[in-house]
Amino acid sequence: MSAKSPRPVDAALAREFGLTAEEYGNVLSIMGRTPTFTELGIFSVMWSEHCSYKSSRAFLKTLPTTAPWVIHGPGENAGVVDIGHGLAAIFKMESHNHPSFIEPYQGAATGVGGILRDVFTMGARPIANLNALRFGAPGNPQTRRIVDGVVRGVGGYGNCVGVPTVGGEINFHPAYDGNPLVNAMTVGVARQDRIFLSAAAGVGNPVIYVGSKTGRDGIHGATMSSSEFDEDALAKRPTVQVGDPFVEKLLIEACLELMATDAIVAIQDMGAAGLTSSSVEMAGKGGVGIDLDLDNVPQRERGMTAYEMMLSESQERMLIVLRPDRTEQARAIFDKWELDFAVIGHLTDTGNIVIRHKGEVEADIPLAPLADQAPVYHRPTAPALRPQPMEPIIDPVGVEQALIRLIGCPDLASRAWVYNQYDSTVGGQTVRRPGAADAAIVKVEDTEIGLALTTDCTPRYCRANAKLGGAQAVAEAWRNITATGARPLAVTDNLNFGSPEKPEVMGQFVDAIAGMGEACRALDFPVVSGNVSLYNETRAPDGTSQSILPTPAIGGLGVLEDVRTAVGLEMPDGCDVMLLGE
Amino acid sequence: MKVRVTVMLKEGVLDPQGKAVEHALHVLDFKNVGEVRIGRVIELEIDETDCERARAQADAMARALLANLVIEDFTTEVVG
Amino acid sequence: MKVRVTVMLKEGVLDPQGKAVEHALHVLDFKNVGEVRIGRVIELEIDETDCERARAQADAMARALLANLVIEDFTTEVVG
Amino acid sequence: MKAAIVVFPGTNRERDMAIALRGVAGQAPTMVWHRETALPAGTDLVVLPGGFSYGDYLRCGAMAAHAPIMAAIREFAQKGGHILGVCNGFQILTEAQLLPGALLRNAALRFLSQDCFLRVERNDTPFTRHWAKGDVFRTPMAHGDGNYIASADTIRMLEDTNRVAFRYVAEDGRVDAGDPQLNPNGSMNAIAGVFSENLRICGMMPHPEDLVDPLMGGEDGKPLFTGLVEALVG
Ligand SMILES: Nc1ncnc2c1ncn2[C@@H]1O[C@H](COP(=O)(O)OP(=O)(O)O)[C@@H](O)[C@H]1O
Repeated sequence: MSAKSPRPVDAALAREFGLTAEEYGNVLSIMGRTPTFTELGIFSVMWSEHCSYKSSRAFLKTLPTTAPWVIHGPGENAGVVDIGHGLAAIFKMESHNHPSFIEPYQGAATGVGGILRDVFTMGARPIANLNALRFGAPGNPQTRRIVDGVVRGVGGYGNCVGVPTVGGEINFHPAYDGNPLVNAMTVGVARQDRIFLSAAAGVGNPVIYVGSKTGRDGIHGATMSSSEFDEDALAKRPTVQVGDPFVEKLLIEACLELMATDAIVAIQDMGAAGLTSSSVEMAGKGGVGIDLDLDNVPQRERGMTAYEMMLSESQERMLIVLRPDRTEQARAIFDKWELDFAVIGHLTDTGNIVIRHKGEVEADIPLAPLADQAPVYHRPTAPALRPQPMEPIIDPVGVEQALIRLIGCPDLASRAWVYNQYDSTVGGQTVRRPGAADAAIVKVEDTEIGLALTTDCTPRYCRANAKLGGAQAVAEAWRNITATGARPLAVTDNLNFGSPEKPEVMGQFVDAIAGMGEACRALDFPVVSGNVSLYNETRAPDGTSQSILPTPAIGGLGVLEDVRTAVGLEMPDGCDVMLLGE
Repeated sequence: MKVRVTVMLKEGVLDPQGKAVEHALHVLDFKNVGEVRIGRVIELEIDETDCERARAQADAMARALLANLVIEDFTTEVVG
Repeated sequence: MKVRVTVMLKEGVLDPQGKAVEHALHVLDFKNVGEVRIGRVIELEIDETDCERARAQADAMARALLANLVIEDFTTEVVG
Repeated sequence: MKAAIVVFPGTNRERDMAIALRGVAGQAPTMVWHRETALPAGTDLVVLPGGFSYGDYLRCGAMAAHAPIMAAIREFAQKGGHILGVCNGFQILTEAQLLPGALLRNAALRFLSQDCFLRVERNDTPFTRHWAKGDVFRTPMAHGDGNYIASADTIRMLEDTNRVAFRYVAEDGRVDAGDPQLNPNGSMNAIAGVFSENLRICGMMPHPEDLVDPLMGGEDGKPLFTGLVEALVG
């Protein structure tokens, strides 16, 4: 076993890596020895909040996830629903909040890149992007810089890969001053008989690395996004990842080309914690072992260690398990698209992940306990402090003036300045662009099917009452979809909250999920994918930390059998106006 | 007095532009080109007669606006 | 051998990016900044030991690809 | 009409273009990969579609202009072949010097994705024959670098020889190059598209191919394609 650890592995180092004393104890008992530096790194990222969902997992399980039209619910890279004619919609939403505060352009751009990969890794051609954004107070000078960078980043990446950005939402509130939210959603379409999953199978099958080379980008990004922001965040700056949408575009085309053959056994993108989480999850889900030789990993920088390669978050990379004898066929496709391609390992029957580098074994971890013994916390909850009920409102300015103020206020003003920077028409299938309907409508090429897409959440409602707020977000998504004439099918969510170690935040989280679950059940609108982002906090100069407003963003998807029946906001002449509801 | 601020990506930060240009130069048969890095130059006309002061000001401008210190480094030089 | 190619918009071609930066610098209270022009630098690692030959090659690359001579001028210099 | 759509790494509007062409020609165009060295036999029309070839790194269209297929396209042009370049395709044609001028960053320095109005400057070309001179049509635009620029001499030559294909205008046809509402990217003389000297190469920034179906909001872009098919058939 390699012992070239830059530092002795002990409880103190484990703590620096974000593992609690108890978690480190479990590592020791699983390994039966002191782990190597690389092994400790693997445990720390796999058991981070970001990868393990340790604070949220128990509660997420209470959400309804099934319906006759759900093909794959949570647990895969994205949710999959039946949209008829043998086709499936594949979609998910994911946050890139912390990176977007540090470097708004690249943070937002790589957020879009990451969610695109989650969707095309399952075999879908991405056909639409949405983005749900929350920023600090409009008057805060930082807000302008962050808004500008985030909007450019979302557009810069999405426009270049050629996926239309068709919707989203934006709110402003001082609670997001030091912690904006960037939640990106991608929707793709695949044939139901060509959906690709991540569970590896077939001892001896080759493990392939494709895409960009590995650099020292974002090492420990997964643990960073699980810890509060403070001064240290500044010191971590150079670990920001830079996205390359051009390579992503090539990767989409190359993967879809390979997916049209029967060469692939399993495939997964390298997201947070890169090579570690993709290899561990693929082998773990398949119940097999995996042997990787890092000497074969395409590297952008010299002298990278095993630890660095395993934890790098370089973008635009995928891990694929191929059928035997298909390596050359696959290589030809990636050569055509001028992407890196390397055989970096194979599947084994050991049930362990074994990492070799320069002839040494740098890690050898049993996969079953790494997954099964991942921590799960039922953290204490407390009722959230709710704002006082509002005083009766006395009309100070008159209805007309009030209306003018409302139209001009940051949360209601026109969003055209944002969505006009996003290419909403590329693909030629956008039936209702941003601003034209309550949900965006995108046609599925070569069919009559339309998809209705929306993102919704009103954080101030959630702060007033997290349960009702959670239910309201689901209901609003459902209404926006029905208003276009579409049949709501399912949702993806992005649960953005403060520190789960604060009982009142944990209380908001639990309540919001309860409300969402209730609404989803009542509306037959199951949750098929999602993402949790905790520790969205800003530390004030006085040492206290302020949580964001509870923000369970909901991404809804509905289907129109005949997209020509879609209804928008435009009111034809000579119509009667009717008010429905109470 | 003219000061030139040159802004380059930090060592180790992915440079997608440089990579693409490197590839294109190889396709164009410029075989002995190795790494290519792409950056920005900003030429500032500064109303100042002292070189040191002009550079110090350019420095401050680079820090405040011209470079993104999260991913970029910069250098300043007086060019005229 | 490292050669730096600096590409600037031709004199007389409007540089909206430069104008925007100029404006932003004024807003930031850098009052004595006059004209701002923005260009691109391309740093090329060239496998060559002779300075003149390295520059000549960089020159050829600039003409072929790195600059658009309809709107841009370029200079080359050996930097290391 | 046999159309060939050239696909570079990073091209992303090739399918939009194929749908528009197939819709009017009844025949699917052939996709031609940038590494090919010849066009399909009997090609009547070469289309360079929109996107971000090579990421639009360095300069939009600069690297694509040197792709292997470009030699065949030059030859096709020399023999009087018809070429349409839209958005990135227009940028590539200028970088390849098959069309004059260059496209700079939009004046407002932002990507612009919105509808604009174009005025047809002459209708005696295969690209514009299904419009009348002076017709105004709506079309989406989606680009960051569409600010057309050329030397004063070139602009004068283009105007004198009537080689401006389309101009950005108000809905009523009014031109005001200084008004960012009407000339959104700041192009000189509000030029949105130009012709080659023989009128057989046309480059334009906006996307008529994305407005050929009432379902997507209209058919304003369709005359370009019906005109081409009619001119180039047989
Ligand atoms: N970040 C964004 N990206 C793309 N489109 C957006 C974004 N924010 C808002 N939009 C679009 O702008 C329009 C108006 O937004 P909003 O006021 O939130 O609408 P609504 O209240 O009808 O949900 C919608 O079509 C929405 O999709």
